Amino acid sequence: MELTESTLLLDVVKVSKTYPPDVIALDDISFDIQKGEIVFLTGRSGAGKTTLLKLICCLEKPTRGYIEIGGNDLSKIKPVSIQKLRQHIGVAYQNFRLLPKLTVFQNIAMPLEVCYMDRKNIRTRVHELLDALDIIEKINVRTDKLSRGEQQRVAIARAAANKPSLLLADEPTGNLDSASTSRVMDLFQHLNSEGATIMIATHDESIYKKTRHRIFNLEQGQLQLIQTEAVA
Amino acid sequence: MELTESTLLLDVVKVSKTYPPDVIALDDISFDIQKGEIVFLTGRSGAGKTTLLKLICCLEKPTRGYIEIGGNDLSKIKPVSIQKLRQHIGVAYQNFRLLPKLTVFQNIAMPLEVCYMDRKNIRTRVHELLDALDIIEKINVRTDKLSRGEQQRVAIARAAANKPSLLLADEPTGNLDSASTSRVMDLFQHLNSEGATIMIATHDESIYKKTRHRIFNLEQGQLQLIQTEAVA
Amino acid sequence: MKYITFILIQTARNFKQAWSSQLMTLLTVSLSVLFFTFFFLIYNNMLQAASRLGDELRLIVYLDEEVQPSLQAGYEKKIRDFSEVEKIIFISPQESFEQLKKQLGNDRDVLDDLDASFLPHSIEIYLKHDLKNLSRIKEFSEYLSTLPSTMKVQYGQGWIERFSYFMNLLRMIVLLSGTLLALTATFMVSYTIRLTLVARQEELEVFRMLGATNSFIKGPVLIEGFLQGFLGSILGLTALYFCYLWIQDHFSGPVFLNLFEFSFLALPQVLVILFTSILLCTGGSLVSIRKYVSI
Amino acid sequence: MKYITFILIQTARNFKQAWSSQLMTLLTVSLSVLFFTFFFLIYNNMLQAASRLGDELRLIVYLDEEVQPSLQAGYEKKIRDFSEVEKIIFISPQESFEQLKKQLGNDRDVLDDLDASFLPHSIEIYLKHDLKNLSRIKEFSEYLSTLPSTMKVQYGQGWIERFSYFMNLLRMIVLLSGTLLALTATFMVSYTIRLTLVARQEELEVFRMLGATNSFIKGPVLIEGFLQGFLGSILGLTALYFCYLWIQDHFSGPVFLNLFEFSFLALPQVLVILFTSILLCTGGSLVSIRKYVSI
Ligand SMILES: Nc1ncnc2c1ncn2[C@@H]1O[C@H](COP(=O)(O)OP(=O)(O)OP(=O)(O)O)[C@@H](O)[C@H]1O
Ligand SMILES: Nc1ncnc2c1ncn2[C@@H]1O[C@H](COP(=O)(O)OP(=O)(O)OP(=O)(O)O)[C@@H](O)[C@H]1O
Ligand SMILES: [Mg+2]
Ligand SMILES: [Mg+2]
Repeated sequence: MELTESTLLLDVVKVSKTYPPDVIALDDISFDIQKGEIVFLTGRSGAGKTTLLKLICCLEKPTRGYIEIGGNDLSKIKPVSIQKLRQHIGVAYQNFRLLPKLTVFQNIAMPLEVCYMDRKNIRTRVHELLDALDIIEKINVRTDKLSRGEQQRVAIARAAANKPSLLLADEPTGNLDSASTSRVMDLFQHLNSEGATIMIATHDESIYKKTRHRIFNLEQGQLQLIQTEAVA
Repeated sequence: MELTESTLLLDVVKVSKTYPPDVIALDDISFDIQKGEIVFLTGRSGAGKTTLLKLICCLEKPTRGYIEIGGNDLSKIKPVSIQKLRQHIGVAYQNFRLLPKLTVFQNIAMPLEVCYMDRKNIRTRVHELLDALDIIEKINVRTDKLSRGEQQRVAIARAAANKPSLLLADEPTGNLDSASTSRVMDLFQHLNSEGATIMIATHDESIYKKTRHRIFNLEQGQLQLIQTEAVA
Repeated sequence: MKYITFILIQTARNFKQAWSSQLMTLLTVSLSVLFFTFFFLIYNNMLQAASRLGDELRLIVYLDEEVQPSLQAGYEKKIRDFSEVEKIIFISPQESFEQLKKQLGNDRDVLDDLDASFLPHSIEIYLKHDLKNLSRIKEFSEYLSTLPSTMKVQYGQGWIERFSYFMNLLRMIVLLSGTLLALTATFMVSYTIRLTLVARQEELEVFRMLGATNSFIKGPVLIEGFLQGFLGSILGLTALYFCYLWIQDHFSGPVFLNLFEFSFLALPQVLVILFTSILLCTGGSLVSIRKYVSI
Repeated sequence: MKYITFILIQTARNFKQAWSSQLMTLLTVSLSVLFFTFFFLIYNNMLQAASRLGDELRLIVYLDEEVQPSLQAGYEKKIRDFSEVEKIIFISPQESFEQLKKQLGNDRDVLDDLDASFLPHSIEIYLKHDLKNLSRIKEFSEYLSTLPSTMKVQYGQGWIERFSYFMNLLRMIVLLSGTLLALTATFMVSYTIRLTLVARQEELEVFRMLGATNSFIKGPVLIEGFLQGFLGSILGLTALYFCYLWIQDHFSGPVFLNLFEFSFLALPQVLVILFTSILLCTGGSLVSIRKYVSI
C-alpha cells in the first residue's frame, strides 16, 4: 500500500459511530491531518477518543461517513490492503495489548517480524527504542513482570518500532511520571522530525499545554478545534 | 478479623522485596500510618509503589521485614484470617482487574457478595457509588464495552464498595480527565470522613500538590517523607 | 440461607457466562459414560450368550464296561473335582440305541437287524456354562481319558475348540477396549474440567483478592461438578438405553431372541455408574481449584 | 527464504509457549487414531476369522434320484444364481457309503452287511466364506429345497445358525462402536484444536492489529496442524502395533494361529489413516482460525 504524494495524510469526513444498542460515541465528525503534523485529541473520559483512533486503524467501522488515509478510502479497500496499511500505522493502545508471556524484546519485534525485517536490524531497532525510553535493562523480561509504567513504554516502543507514517498514541503517559513522560515526548518529537505524522489522545495537560500544535477537543460526540497551529 | 482499638492502622517494619532473579523493588522500608489518615505515595515508574501496595494486601510476601495491620502480623496469621482481612481492605488495582464479561453492577457487587450482603443493600450501595463517580448510565454494560476511564472508575467503585477500613488506590486517575479526577478525590474525601484510611500511589501532581497530607516518595527502593502533615 | 442463595446465584451466573464450555464438559462426561457402559453392556451380554451357546457343551465318555450303580458316585466325584459340571448322566447301550434311532429318522431301518449291544456304555457330561469352562474343555477331555475304563472321549471338538478360542479373543478385545475407553474417559473429563476452571481462573483469583472465603469459592464449583456428573451420566445412560433398544430391535425374531436375550444393566449397576461419575466430576473440580487458584 | 525462517521461528515459539496444550492435542489425536484403527483392525480380522470358521459351511442336498451328468451344469447354474458358491460336488451313494464308513471308524462293522444303495444321491455345496453368506444360509437352504428332486437339505443347522446370529450381533457392535468412536475422535480433536487456538486468539489478534498478512498468520498454524496430525497418527499407530503384538502374543499356539491369523493393517490402509488425520488437523486449525480471529 503506497501512500500518495499529496500532503494530505488523513481525511475524516462526516464520520459517526454508534455502538449498539444506542451509545453515540462520535456524531458527524470531520477533520483532516497533513503529513508531518502532530495533533492532540482531548476530551472527557468516554468522549470517544479511543473510538476515533480505532476507526482510523480499521479496528471498528464507522456507522456513517468515510475515512481516507493517503488517498485510500478505508471502507473500499480490500482486506489485504488493510493489512499492508496497518504496517504503516503504529498504534499505542490505551490498554497496551502486549502479550504477557513474551519478553519486552519479542513484543517490540512483532511489528518488525510482520514485515519480515531481518534479525539483526530488529535487534538494533529494539535496542534503540528501549534506550530512548529508559527501559533497556528490562529487554529480556516477560511483560507481565513489568510495572505498569514500564509496560506503557513497551507499548509505545512497539507502536514506534516500524517507523510508521502515522502514529496513534492513546493516553501514552497515563501511568508515567514526568521524567518518563518527557522521554516519550522526545521520542515522538524525534519520530516526527523523521517524517511521521502523530496523533495523541490524552488527558494530560502538561504534554500539550505549551505546544504550538493543533488541539482537538471531543465533547458529546462533537469535535472542536480548540487551538490552531501557531505559525513558527 | 477485628482490628484493635489502637490508632495505629498500618505498621511496615524494615521491609524488603526482591523479585527473582535480582530485581530489588523495595529495600528496607519502614513507615506507619494512623487510622483515618490519607497518605500519598509517589515515585518514578518502576520505583516499587505497586509492589508496596501488593505487600500490604498480601498479594506478595516481603523478602525481609514484616507488616502489621491493626496489630496483626501478616506473616503470621492464617489463610482464613487473611481472607477476612481482605474484606476490610479495598484495593483499586493499577490494572483494574475487572471481569470483562460481567456488567458494571456485577463487578462492583463482588466484594459485597463475598461478605454475604443482601441484594437490596448491594443495589443501594452500587447506585450510590456510580452516582458519585458519574457513570450511573453504564450500570448494566459489560465492563469490556467501557472506555478505559470508565473502567478505572468502576475499579475505584469496587474498591470503595465495602466501606473498607483501609483503601489502597494505585494510580487512580491515570486515565481520567480533570473533572472525573476531582469526583474521585471527592469520593475518597467522603470515605475518609467516614473513617477510612486511604493510601494513594500516583504520578499525578495535581491531586497531591495542594493537600496537607503526608507524601512519601520512593526512589531506588528507599522511602522518603517529602511532606509532613500540616497541622490544620 | 444467605450462603446458599449466594452459591446458587453464583452457579447460575457461571453457567450463563460459560455455558458453552459447561456444555462441552457435560457432553464429554455423557460420551464417556456412554462408552464405558456400552462396553460393559456388551461384555455382560456376551457372557450370557456364551452360556447359552454352551448348551451344546456336552462331553461323551465311552466306557469299555458298565459302571456299577455303586461306583457311579465315585465317578461323579472324580469328574466334579476337575471342573464345575451341570449334570452327569450315565447311559446304557439301550438308551444310546434309542437315541441313535431317533437321530437317523427315516433311515432308522438300517438298525433293524442290529442289537443294542454293539454300542458301548457311556457318560454324558454337561458343563456349567461359562467361558472359563469353555476354554478348558480340551484339558478336561484329556483328564477324562485318564479315568478307569474310559475307551474314548468325544465332544464337538472341531467347532467348540474354535468357538472357545474365538470367545477368548473377544473377551480380550472387549477388556482391552474397555480399559482404553476408561482411560480416555478419565483423561477427557479431567481435561475439560481443567479447561473450564482455567477459563474461570481469573474470576476466582479476583474473588480471592476481594476476600472470598474457601466455602464461597468452592460452593459453586462443587455444585457444578455434581450437576456435571449427575446430568452427564443420566444423559449417557439414556443414550445407552436407546442403543440397547436399537440393537434389540434389529435382533428380534424367535430364533435370535431365544439365543441372546439381550438385557440392559441392572439397577445397582446404574446407581454405581451414577455415583462414580458424580464423584469423579466433583473430585476433579476440587483438585483443579487447588491447583489453579493459588492466591 | 525469509518467510520460511519467520514461520519456523513462530512455530517454535508457539510450541515453547503452549507446549502443554500442544501436547494435549497430540495425545488426543493419538488416542483417537488408536481407537479408530483398533476397531478397524478388529473388524478386519473378525471378517477373516469368520471366513475361516466358515470352512464348515457345507450344505448337503439329498436327492431322490441321480442327477444325470448332462443335467449337472443346469443344477449348478441354478445354485450359483442364488448365492456365491465356492464349489459344488455331486456325490453318489457309493461315495457317501465310503465316507460314512470312515466316519464310523472302529464301529464300521455295523455297515458290513449293508449295501450302499440305501443311501441317497446327494450334492455337497461349499459356500464362499463371508459373513453375508453365513447370515443368509437359512434362506439358501429353503431355496435349495424347492429345486427338483430335492428330498432334504441338511447343514450344521444348530450351531451354524447360532453362530451366524452371533456374528451379526458382533458386526453390529463393532460398527456401532466404530461410529461412536469416529464421532468422538472428530469431536475431541476439533475441540482441542479450538481450545489451543482460543488460547492463542489474543496473540493472533495482536498480530492482525500490527498488520500481519494472512500467510504470516496461517503459516505456523498450518505447520502445527500438519505436525499434530502426522505425529499424532504415527504415535497412535505405534500404540496400535503394540496392542497387536500383545494380542498375538496371547494367542499363539498351533490351533489358534491356524484358525485366526491375526494380521496388522496393510500399508495402504496405514497411509490413508495418516493422510486423513493430517488433513483433519490442518483443516480443523484453518477453520478455527477463520472463526476465532475475526479482525
Ligand atoms: N465496544 C463498545 N461497545 C459499546 N460501547 C462502547 C464500546 N467501546 C466504547 N463504548 C462507549 O463509547 C463511548 C466512547 O468510548 P471511548 O473508549 O471512545 O472513550 P474515550 O474518549 O477513549 O474515553 P477514555 O478517556 O475513558 O479512554 C463510551 O461511552 C463507551 O462506554
Ligand atoms: N512479578 C514481578 N516479577 C519481577 N519483577 C517485577 C515484578 N513486578 C514488578 N517487578 C519489577 O519491580 C520493580 C517495581 O515494580 P512496581 O510495579 O512496584 O513499580 P511501580 O512503582 O508500581 O511503577 P509504575 O509507576 O510503573 O506502576 C520494577 O522494576 C518491575 O519491573
Ligand atoms: Mg480511551
Ligand atoms: Mg505501579
